[in-house]
Amino acid sequence: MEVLLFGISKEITGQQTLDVSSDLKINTVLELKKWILEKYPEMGNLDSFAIAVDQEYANDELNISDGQEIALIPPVSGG
Amino acid sequence: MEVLLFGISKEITGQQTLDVSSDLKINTVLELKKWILEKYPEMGNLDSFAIAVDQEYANDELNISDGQEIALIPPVSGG
Amino acid sequence: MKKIELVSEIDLNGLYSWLQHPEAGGIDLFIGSVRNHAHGKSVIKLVFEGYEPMAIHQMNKLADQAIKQWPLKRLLMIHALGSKNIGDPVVVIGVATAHRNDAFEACKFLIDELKNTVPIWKKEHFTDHTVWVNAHP
Amino acid sequence: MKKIELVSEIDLNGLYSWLQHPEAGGIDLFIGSVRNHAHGKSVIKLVFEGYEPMAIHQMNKLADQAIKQWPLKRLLMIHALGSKNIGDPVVVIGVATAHRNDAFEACKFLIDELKNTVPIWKKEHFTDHTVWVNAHP
Repeated sequence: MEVLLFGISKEITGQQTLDVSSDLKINTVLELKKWILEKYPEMGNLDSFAIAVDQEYANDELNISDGQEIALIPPVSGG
Repeated sequence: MEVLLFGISKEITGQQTLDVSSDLKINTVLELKKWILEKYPEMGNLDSFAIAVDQEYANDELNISDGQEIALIPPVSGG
Repeated sequence: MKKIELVSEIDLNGLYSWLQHPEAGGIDLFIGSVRNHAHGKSVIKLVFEGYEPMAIHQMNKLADQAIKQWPLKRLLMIHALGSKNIGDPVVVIGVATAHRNDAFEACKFLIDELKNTVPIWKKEHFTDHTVWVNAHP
Repeated sequence: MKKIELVSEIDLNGLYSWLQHPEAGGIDLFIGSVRNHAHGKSVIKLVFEGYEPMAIHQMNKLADQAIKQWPLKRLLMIHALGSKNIGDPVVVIGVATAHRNDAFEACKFLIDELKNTVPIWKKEHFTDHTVWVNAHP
């Protein structure tokens, strides 16, 4: 599973996208968020962050799988 | 005393300005309004009208005299 | 800084540049224009008449009130007079502020008050008759 | 009719013509631009990054919500991406309606919601450091 990164999350991770190995058995948005926070504790300093699945903001309970477009959304600041 | 006219009041009176003879002894805004309504009863069909004295909306009690710029203000509809 | 004008033609180009201010992050611009109908009938054109010096004086008073009430960096009020066709801009209110809520509030205040108090009159021309707007109950 | 765009440069000319509609008497245009300071410090420039397809999708959803809520004749939302200097327009929201209160309300709704939900990020460049806005409490 690949997670798209934007803004500050690219700087924190030092990457353009996150590769999430299928060995990790991450099946929900909440599990993905927890894994991200474990791997990159600095993400915990953000005001908040969301996960988007197929370009919609996703609830923690949502199941996720390989074929979906998954993105990490730091606090937005457009406008 | 001369009263400036605008919009519909020019059509009702058939004039560009009203001449108010000093013989009429009109000393207040209220007296002027009453005289206008007597002379041009059709003005009474307007929603309302105001008198401006020196480019400010005037209260009925205000004294008026010859040297002032006096105007009859039908309901405004700019914008 | 304020700009208060009565003009025969409103030129929208250049208004943004005039409203720009390095400390202003939000500009709200309200543009009123001629609609093609009123009271269900087809409008052909509008003609605006103003008591010009009093209109300018009253617009300045409104501008000063707004400047007291909100921290405005720029304020413009421009009204057209004369004959206007469908779609023509008739009035423009523009304000520039540091924060956008102030811009919306000030802009709404200025157009609402202009419509209530500034001595300008609009005559609607329909195919077969004309009407001075607001004159009758 | 709606126009939703992400662009590298916002061109304000022509927006009024696009927003014009014979039944619309009121147009409200909100323009957000780069201020020269933030948190008391001097901003040199801003850089905007977007998750473009999701940003367009979310802007369309907001536009559709606004179209349901208010009788809008025209709606535009344009956001700039990339590097922007002081005074440059960054976002434009425009709506045309028959009655002006709808225009103000819809415009305010759209810019407020855009700032809350559309995935675009702003990096402020100061003389000696840069900051991703909103990222930290």
